[in-house]
Amino acid sequence: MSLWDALFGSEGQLPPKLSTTAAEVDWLYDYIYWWCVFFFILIVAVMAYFMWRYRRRPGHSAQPSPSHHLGIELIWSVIPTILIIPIFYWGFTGFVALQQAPADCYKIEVEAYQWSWKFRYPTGANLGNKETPDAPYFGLHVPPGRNVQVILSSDNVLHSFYVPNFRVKNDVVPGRYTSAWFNAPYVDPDSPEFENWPPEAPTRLETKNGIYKVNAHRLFCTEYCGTGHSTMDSWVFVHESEEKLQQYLKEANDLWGKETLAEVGAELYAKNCASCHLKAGQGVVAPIFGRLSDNWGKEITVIDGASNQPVKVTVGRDYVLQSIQDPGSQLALKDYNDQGTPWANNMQQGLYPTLEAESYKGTEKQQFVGKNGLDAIVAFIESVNKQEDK
Amino acid sequence: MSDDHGHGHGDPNLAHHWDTMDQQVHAGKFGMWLFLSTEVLLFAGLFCAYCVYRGLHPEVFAEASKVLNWKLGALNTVILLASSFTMAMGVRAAQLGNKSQTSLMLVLTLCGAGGFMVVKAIEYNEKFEHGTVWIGHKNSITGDYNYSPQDKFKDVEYAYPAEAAEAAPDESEHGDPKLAALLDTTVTPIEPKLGGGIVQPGVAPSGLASDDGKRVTTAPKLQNMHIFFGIYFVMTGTHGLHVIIGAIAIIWVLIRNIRGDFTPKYNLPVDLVGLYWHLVDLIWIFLFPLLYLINLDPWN
Amino acid sequence: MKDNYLTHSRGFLSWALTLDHKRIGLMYLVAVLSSFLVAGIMALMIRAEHLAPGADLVDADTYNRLMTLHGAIMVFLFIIPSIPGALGNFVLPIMLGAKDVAFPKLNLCSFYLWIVGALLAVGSIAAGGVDGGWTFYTPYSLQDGRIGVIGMTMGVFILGFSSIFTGLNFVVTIHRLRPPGMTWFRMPLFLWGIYATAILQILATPVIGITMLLLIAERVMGIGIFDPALGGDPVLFQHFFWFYSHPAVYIMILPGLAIISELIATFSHKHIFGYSFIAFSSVAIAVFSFLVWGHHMFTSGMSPLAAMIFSALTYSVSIPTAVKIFNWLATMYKGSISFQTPMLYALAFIFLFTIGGLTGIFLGSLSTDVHLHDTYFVVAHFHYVMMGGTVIAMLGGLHYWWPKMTGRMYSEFWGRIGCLLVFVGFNLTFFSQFLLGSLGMPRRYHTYAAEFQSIHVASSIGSFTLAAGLFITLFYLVHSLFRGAIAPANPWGGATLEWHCTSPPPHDNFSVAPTVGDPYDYSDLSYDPATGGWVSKAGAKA
Amino acid sequence: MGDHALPPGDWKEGDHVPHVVSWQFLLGILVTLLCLTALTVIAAKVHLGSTLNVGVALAIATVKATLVAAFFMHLYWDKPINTVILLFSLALLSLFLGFSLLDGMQYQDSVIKDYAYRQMTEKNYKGGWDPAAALEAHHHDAGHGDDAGHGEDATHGEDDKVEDDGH
Repeated sequence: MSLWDALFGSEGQLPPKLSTTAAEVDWLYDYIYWWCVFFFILIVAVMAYFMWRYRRRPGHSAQPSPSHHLGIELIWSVIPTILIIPIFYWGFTGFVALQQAPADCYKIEVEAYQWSWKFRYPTGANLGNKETPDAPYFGLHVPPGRNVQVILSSDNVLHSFYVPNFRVKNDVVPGRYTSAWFNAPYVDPDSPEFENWPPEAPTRLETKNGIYKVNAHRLFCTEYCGTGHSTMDSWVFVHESEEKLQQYLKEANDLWGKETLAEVGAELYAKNCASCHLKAGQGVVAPIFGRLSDNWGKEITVIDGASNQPVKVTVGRDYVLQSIQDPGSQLALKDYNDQGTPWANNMQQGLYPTLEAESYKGTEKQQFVGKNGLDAIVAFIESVNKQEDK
Repeated sequence: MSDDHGHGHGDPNLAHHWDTMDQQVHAGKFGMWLFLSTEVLLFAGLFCAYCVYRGLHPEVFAEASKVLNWKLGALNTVILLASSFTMAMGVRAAQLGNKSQTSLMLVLTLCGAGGFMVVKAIEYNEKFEHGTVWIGHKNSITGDYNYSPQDKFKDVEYAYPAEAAEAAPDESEHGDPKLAALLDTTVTPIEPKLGGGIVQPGVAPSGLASDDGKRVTTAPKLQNMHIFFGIYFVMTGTHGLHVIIGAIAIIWVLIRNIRGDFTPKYNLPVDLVGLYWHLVDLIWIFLFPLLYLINLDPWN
Repeated sequence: MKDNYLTHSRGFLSWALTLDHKRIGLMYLVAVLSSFLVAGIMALMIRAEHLAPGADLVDADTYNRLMTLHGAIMVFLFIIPSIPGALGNFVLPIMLGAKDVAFPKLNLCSFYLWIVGALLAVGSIAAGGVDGGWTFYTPYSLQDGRIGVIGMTMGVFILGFSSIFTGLNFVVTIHRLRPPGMTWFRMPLFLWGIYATAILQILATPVIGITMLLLIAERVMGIGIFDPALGGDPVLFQHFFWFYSHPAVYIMILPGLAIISELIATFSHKHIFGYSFIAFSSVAIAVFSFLVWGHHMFTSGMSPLAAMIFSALTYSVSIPTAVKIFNWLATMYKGSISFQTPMLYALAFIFLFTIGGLTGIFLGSLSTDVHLHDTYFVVAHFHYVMMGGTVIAMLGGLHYWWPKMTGRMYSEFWGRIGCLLVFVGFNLTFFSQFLLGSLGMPRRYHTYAAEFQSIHVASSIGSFTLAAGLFITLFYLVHSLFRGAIAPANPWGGATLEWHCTSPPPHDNFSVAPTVGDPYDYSDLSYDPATGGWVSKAGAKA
Repeated sequence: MGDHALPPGDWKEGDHVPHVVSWQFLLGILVTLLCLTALTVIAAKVHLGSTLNVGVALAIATVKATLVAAFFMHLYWDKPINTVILLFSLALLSLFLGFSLLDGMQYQDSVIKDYAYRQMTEKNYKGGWDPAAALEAHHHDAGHGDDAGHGEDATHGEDDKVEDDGH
């Protein structure tokens, strides 16, 4: 890129457009750019002409001219107004396209810390943002040509997820989930888009089991987050094929002989939970978890512990995590009606809160299992039915 | 442009850049109203925070406001309204040049300010004793919260169900009927609102009710209860600060009045301090129903 | 020399306790220019650090504090009080034909509040410094170990009241102290601009006050309103902050626009074009500025519904701004334009502010803003508006009223050299930052990726040129105090009332009540080579 | 509405002639205000549904505030510009409130409900136990130690308990 190129709009001023939504953004950028160039040249040229033509000199004095003209004033008020309307409209439609992820996205959870990123994949792989001797697997890996949604959450302060090549940015707000989506192609490293690619961007990742060809895009944090703000960057790796991505993640996800997070969860369940919580059946002393597996992804009605009102929740990671850690916050109505089990009897006598002594939060179990372990257990609960279906 | 108005500049209270006292008085009032508008917008932030969090957590506001004593709030409303009246009377007396009546009215207004703060202090004290205060910030050295969930919230137990069982037996000792009602394990009637496909409307779900149809549980599990108290303390605290500033201003005009500074022609400071004091009253008029009257017990 | 406001009384206390708006304006001028110097040196350190990608000059924490203090001092201590506090205080009552502002004691109080606020804000450096940017976004500003935030926010709270008192004074003065004949539509446009600014100062500033109080309460007590760890909402803080801080942008730029209207008309020696449109556009900008704060938050997790509303409203501000630029050009048409230093600054203003305004369209448009937000593009945009706009206008105004304030003429030659260096240096510094931003360089970065280095170096070189221009300006202005030629009453041929009184003005501004006419009627003035100033033809004949 | 008699003194042109209100009138306003205070308490005791209750309370408060502003604060007799200022500040208040509320309500479905709860109650939530690390100890399988990027061995001492619990 040269400075000369930079005069001609998005091609020279913006990084390569390597997502499906980038082209539309660039088009609007160019549209605005050329109107701005037009008005800037108009204003400066008129100003320069007047400066020369009406410069103060002997024999020249100010000539009478009207001090106001309603018609002209209205014209130069109305014309910019008209020009602005389509810019707003296209900006808005483009924004909606950037905000609303398509339904079939490959979802990756991105957690922001001070000052690192953590990328959690559907396979259970859990990668950091930088390569270190201890962590040879790192970065945000995505399949080519597929809609990818990143679910953003923050550990404690604001961050922002920004990939310039995709024209994607969203703040990561503590206490909330935000998201961004993109669909990036895999581009051959010999193609012209790679002309100005940063030299340190890897084009291939070598691991002990294989070589992966990738496009590496810079990922930045753009919301100030403290000392390490400027070092909180990473790479987005677009693999050449989805198979290679899965292979890479499988390598990265090597959980000491386990294939998936769900298997890790099964192990944890057997050690920590199975003595009380069964999948189904009578005679249990604590809630069964089979219903969760049965209804995974569906809406059920629960009593909200805060308001004592029935509310609808979707059975999923959030609900299960919350129920494990704060059993009283959302009570599944069906559990009350499990006639005959010791658990339900206790419930009906109003004794369930006393069971909190036995529950998860604040107990030793919490110390062992931790956040990542909980995720494994959740994955296990989710997977139970799928395994049986097979 | 000015010195030909001899009578204007004869008055030592008329500053040199004004032509007439009328001009000066109107400018003073105009400036005061501009200042009052900044006060309104200062409180706008607090009202905004109030509205947002009440919109987000209506149940928290409904429950937590029961801890406030509406009778004390109403008493304070009466005190402030009365002091506003005495302030208006004070301004009237100053306009009429009745120096002793002005002093009397200003002293009465000061008594109102003092009474208000005393009642406020009683209320605050009660809250601190029961720990119904804001959550407190994490101590950077020990990692504990200044008002830790375990200690300060044990009486009310809104946000922390784990401690509910331990906290529940304590509440009778504190003897606050409002708290007791909030924590009551036996008397809260079931709201026959449970709907959905699982429970028939109007029928208590079997697991939620004991035989006598009363709710059996420990405490209502309200997260974020502390936000109400955070907002309560910030709103009433900022307002209380304005009461104190107003009282200081009243003392200032009282001294000037005793010194004999004011005449029927020049009593602008009394008027301006009066305006400020009425604004303090005006804000309380909104704070009272918004904080105290959210969820009163109906007539028995 | 005749008795004037400078020589009227002597001694330290005659300045420290003065109620004369001219002296307060002069004290404000020294104060704000000192903070400009301090924050400017910080900016130079930042630019020096960016000569290379790594951490070379300062470490990350120091950089972050420099960046934060540069922003906070420039915004709260310099730009917001600069034109109203310094030039406005000096000029406004004279332009209006009044003897003083409505509440002189309040005016002095405003100045001392500025001092207290400044001490608190700068004192926060001693308390461990402040980082996180001038926006104090939660929950970062609430994290452990940032005691400096409390001092800084307290300082901002107090500075807010300083600003409110200035604005309140100006509004009352303009409403109540207009002499007979000075109707609303005979007021110079500078007064219209200051009036619109003052309304913003009064109505927007209290919200930053309560925001800062709530932030302190959150930081000290933990009330759970802004801190998500306590159930609060960090996006709500951003609403609070920008409800003030967007209007604050117009508190900063409106007085600049107002000065330019004066300069263009005076140096074109021609009646301003479209007086009422310029006047009403100032008021329109003030009103619209309250409706657009959300455009700082398009990517911050705000809802798309609110984003759409704020984007649409944002464009409403661009129209009155465009109207002003077109009206200035029309004023130059068929004029007789002299290119003294103030006019050079005014022309530079039109050039720079046009760029600043037009690049705002990229940021107001939602989908392009997603890419550009929080990059150097935003940094470049607001520097073009704040520095290329307000500071250039302030320099123009300072040169314009310098003879009136000090009674001395500065060196016209060095004035033009300084202006040229500032103009070239400024463009090099900040135009390259547009490119950095659009290429994806995030702001507030201590270190950066190597591919951005060449542009960063260009920007740094530009900043050193800019600094050279500003230092030259400082030196010849100070020099003129001692060696400058004695200034005539009306060196430029201005028709507003301040040029009717002597330079420097007498203590009471006007010994004889001024006759108020059209402030842009230059037909009566002619150049008098004997005094080097302009005199009234009618007066000369008499 | 108030007596309009001039206060004593010799009044000249340019003096500020105040508007004096009779004490009976002021007392009447006070009584009205007290009645309205009682009314607002009574209204709060009647449960009309929370929205209607808030509406009634705010309506009564607005009436009270109007009385105070108009008569105690003399707005009724003052120059209209002062009323304009007050109304303008109220308009801005509602603008601020309206937009913040509009936005704040919109994104609530994305809020992580137990985030604050976790932050406040679980000091060990972060950097806690890691399945990979614990499994490593559990299987005593040293051959897979290279994925320790997120490992923390602080809890290794607890691993024995895992086994004890299990058996």
